[in-house]
Amino acid sequence: MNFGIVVFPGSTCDRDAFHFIKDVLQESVTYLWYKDSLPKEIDCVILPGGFSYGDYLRPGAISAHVPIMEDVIKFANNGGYVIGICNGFQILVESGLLPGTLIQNKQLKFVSKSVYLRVETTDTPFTNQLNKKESICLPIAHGDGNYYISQDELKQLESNNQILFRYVDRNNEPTSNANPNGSIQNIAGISNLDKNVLGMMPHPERAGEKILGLEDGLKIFKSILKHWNEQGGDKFGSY
Amino acid sequence: MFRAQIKVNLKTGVLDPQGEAIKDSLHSMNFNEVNDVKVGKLITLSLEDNDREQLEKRVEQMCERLLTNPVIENYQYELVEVMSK
Amino acid sequence: MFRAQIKVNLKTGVLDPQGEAIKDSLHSMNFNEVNDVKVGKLITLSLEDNDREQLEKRVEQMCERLLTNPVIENYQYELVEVMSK
Amino acid sequence: MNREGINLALTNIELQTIKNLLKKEPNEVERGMFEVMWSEHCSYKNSKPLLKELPSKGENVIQGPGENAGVISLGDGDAVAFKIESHNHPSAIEPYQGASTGVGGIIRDVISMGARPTALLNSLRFSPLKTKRTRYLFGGVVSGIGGYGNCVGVPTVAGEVYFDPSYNENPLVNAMCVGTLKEDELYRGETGSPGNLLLLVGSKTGRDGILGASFASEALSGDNASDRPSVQVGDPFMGKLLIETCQNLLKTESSAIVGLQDLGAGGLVSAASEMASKSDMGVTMDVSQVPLREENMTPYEIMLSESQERMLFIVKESQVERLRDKVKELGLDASVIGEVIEEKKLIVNNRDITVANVPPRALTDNVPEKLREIKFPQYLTEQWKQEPQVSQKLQTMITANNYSYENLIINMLNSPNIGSKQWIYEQFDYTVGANTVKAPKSNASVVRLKGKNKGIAINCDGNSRYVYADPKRGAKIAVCEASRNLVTTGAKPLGLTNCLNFGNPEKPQIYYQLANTIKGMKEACETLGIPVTGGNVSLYNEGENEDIKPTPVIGMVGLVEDLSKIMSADFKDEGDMLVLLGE
Ligand SMILES: Nc1ncnc2c1ncn2[C@@H]1O[C@H](COP(=O)(O)OP(=O)(O)O)[C@@H](O)[C@H]1O
Repeated sequence: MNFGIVVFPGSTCDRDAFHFIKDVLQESVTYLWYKDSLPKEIDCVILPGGFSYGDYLRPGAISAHVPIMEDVIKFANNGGYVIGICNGFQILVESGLLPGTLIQNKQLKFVSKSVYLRVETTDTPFTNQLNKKESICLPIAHGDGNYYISQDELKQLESNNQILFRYVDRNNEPTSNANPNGSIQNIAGISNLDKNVLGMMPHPERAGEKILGLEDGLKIFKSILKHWNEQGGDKFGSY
Repeated sequence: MFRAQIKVNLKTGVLDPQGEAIKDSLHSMNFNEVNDVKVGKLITLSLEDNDREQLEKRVEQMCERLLTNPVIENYQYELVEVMSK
Repeated sequence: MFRAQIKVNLKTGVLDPQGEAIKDSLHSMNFNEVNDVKVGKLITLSLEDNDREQLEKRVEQMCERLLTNPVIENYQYELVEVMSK
Repeated sequence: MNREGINLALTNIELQTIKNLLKKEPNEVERGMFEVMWSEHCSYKNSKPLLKELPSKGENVIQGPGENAGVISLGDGDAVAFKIESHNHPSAIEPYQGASTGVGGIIRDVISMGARPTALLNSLRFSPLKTKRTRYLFGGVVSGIGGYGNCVGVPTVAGEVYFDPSYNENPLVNAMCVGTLKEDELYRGETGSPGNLLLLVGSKTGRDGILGASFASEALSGDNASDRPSVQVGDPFMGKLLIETCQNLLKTESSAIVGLQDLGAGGLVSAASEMASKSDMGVTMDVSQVPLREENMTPYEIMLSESQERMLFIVKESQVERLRDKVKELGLDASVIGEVIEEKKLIVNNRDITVANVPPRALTDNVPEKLREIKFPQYLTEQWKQEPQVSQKLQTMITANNYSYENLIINMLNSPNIGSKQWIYEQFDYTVGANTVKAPKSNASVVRLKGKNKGIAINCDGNSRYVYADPKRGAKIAVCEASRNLVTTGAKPLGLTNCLNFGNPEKPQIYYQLANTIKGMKEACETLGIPVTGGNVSLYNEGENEDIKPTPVIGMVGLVEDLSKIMSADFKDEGDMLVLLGE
């Protein structure tokens, strides 16, 4: 599978994602420069974490308007896989590919730690290798991860099973203590209606190797590989 | 030459943790007359153009496409003519 | 009841990387008439008091002691009387 | 190098020395250049004679003191560059920006060696958090450190903090950066041969820090308002672009790049004169070619500006255009501002008018060094007399308060000096980079080298109460503690950097602390076989009433040869035995 990682000015997790895809997942991967267009052979676009444009104005706002994003939006609307991690999630909501928005953490502070997530939907390209209600552990590191959406849209997210991950405590409950940033209903990751676009604040790409202490991130990417293969692999793609 | 001053505020109902925190701090400093605090943005643009009507449209486009997030923010702006140097 | 609207801006000479980044982005979106962008804060306080003179002093104290960072920011404010609900 | 401890006032002796060196009266620009370069922070005039004593050689040392950062070999062609530096005074004025620019500055020191920054550490000293002011300063510093490090994507993996009333007016903020490189990709601040060009890369130059120079080393006064213009604002976004640009150029254009140097304290003056005198060359510069952020800046201001996020590259003339285009494509300004010349002069022009002309060595090497008067501190005489009674005193205290072991332990854990530091490190992204094997909550942090089974262990330590009680022994304890912390994770200590935070060296008792701390450090390093590859001195940390406790901070780097053999401090299994080793 061909992964493409968009490098925005100020991306910081582009190299982590690259290492993860190439050395851990052992799939093919290329960097995509934000000023260029999206090459045809890419099967999955990753919008990496970081502080693109220094988070100036609003996190993700300026990046949502760079040249490559026009292609990424078309690619997503045609059914291509797009994953936004942390700042990538912020770019996805700013570009309109995902609903809602991400505002400053309720505590007004950057938060960096490992959190537990409950898998809420397994019927997606990103979670099919996980069990429903399974608890996984991933690192977070962000200052603006507080997911906000209007009540009406929240209902739609729920009824369409677009909520993929919630922050939970050790008992697997989405309590307010387990909520690291004030996100509405402890939401940590969502997908679009068609389930081909994923946005999440936690970092699966930092959690794929035993030596780093956490490995659950791998399951998310294995899900994508499985889904892609089931769709016909190489014959799928080419949007 | 014009200057646009754009006031960006959070929509009512949207959580404003910063405003809340500031209110609490002010109370703890005995500024008890403060009932409510809202924190917004003030964006000032210097514009190289002299057609007010045209500029109004442009500033609105800028606000809608980049400068504000319609999910949580609303805005108001003022255009003031200024002397060019 | 009064409302104070406080405009907080960076002092001249203080680096404003945010303004630069927004300007570049507006240019790349073909808003080429934009010469300069400054981003400041807009703080709105609802005040439970009716003595304007007294409030002016209080608002200045709030600005200096908490709301602004006098090292790099300056501020202006307006007090407007509003009907209590 | 960041601005710190600059005392602008040249003494009469220094002025006379300058006249003799120049064989004329210096003009305003030249005088400003000397003021900055001969300040304590740039010249180390108070500490140089003492620092010479520290052991700096060793089989693994690739670069010792004298460059922007020390470099040590990790074997197999891998190397590590590291350095610690203070940003105390700026952080006391504007905590967020002060701390944040401190982090930015130390990162640039490491990238100027050709390394990619891989980890950050910090060492903080504050007054107990009892007043609003201290809490504001502390909170601001912590978020400023995170604000820069998180944004540039370098993990902050470790640090330490102590609270003591002596830091009330002078909190300490030391930042350390560690970077990795290949041994054969090391760069230095060199000019190469005449004809090479000076390419200034990064942010535009503003008036940052110029007027501020004078406050930094004078005792901080209560009225900080007057210090306003001196504050430098960091732009971590630009800092990140600078890291990537440097890495990109050094990896792909190595044949075109001769040397590089970061711009910190002393701005262009410092960068140009240091490169020229190290290489035994001269430099001509034209300030009108420097991209400016503000209007009507004078040559004096341009030369002395301490605007952040700038680097000076020395490049071969034939390739300069390609390099310049590449830098611009990567999102930064780049401008040719001067040329290397044979004649050993630093010539500053403003278009066709020469505004300064001085020998670079005069700026960098000829400052009159000061061996100050040393006096055994009064407080030590008294303290040492009491020493035998200390354990007795403790016992009396325990009995008097009816302390059980349980509440003694709870009391100790309650002390902010011992309690959890979670509030701090949770604001720092310590996992970005996907190399962090151990951090935080460990004796030393470990970051791996990707694709290898080895890693770097790092930490910083320095208990100033011990140093205050006995400067020489206290310094030894600090070195030993740092090395123990490395060893207990399974690493072999390879080298150290240090930051010497002290009070006013003109007071003989403070100079005693400084001199003996260095002696202790020297002895410990020699005994343990750990070389000192660099460091930083911050003096004049005094308030109106008192000097800070003498605070050497040791930053140490070690090699973990086999990552699978790392040790951690947590209990593993029920029934495991506890064994106490040592005295
Ligand atoms: N200022 C700081 N920045 C980052 N990490 C810190 C800081 N202070 C403490 N820590 C981390 O918190 C943990 C506990 O620190 P400390 O209480 O000093 O432990 P110890 O005394 O065991 O070294 C360590 O992992 C340390 O690196």
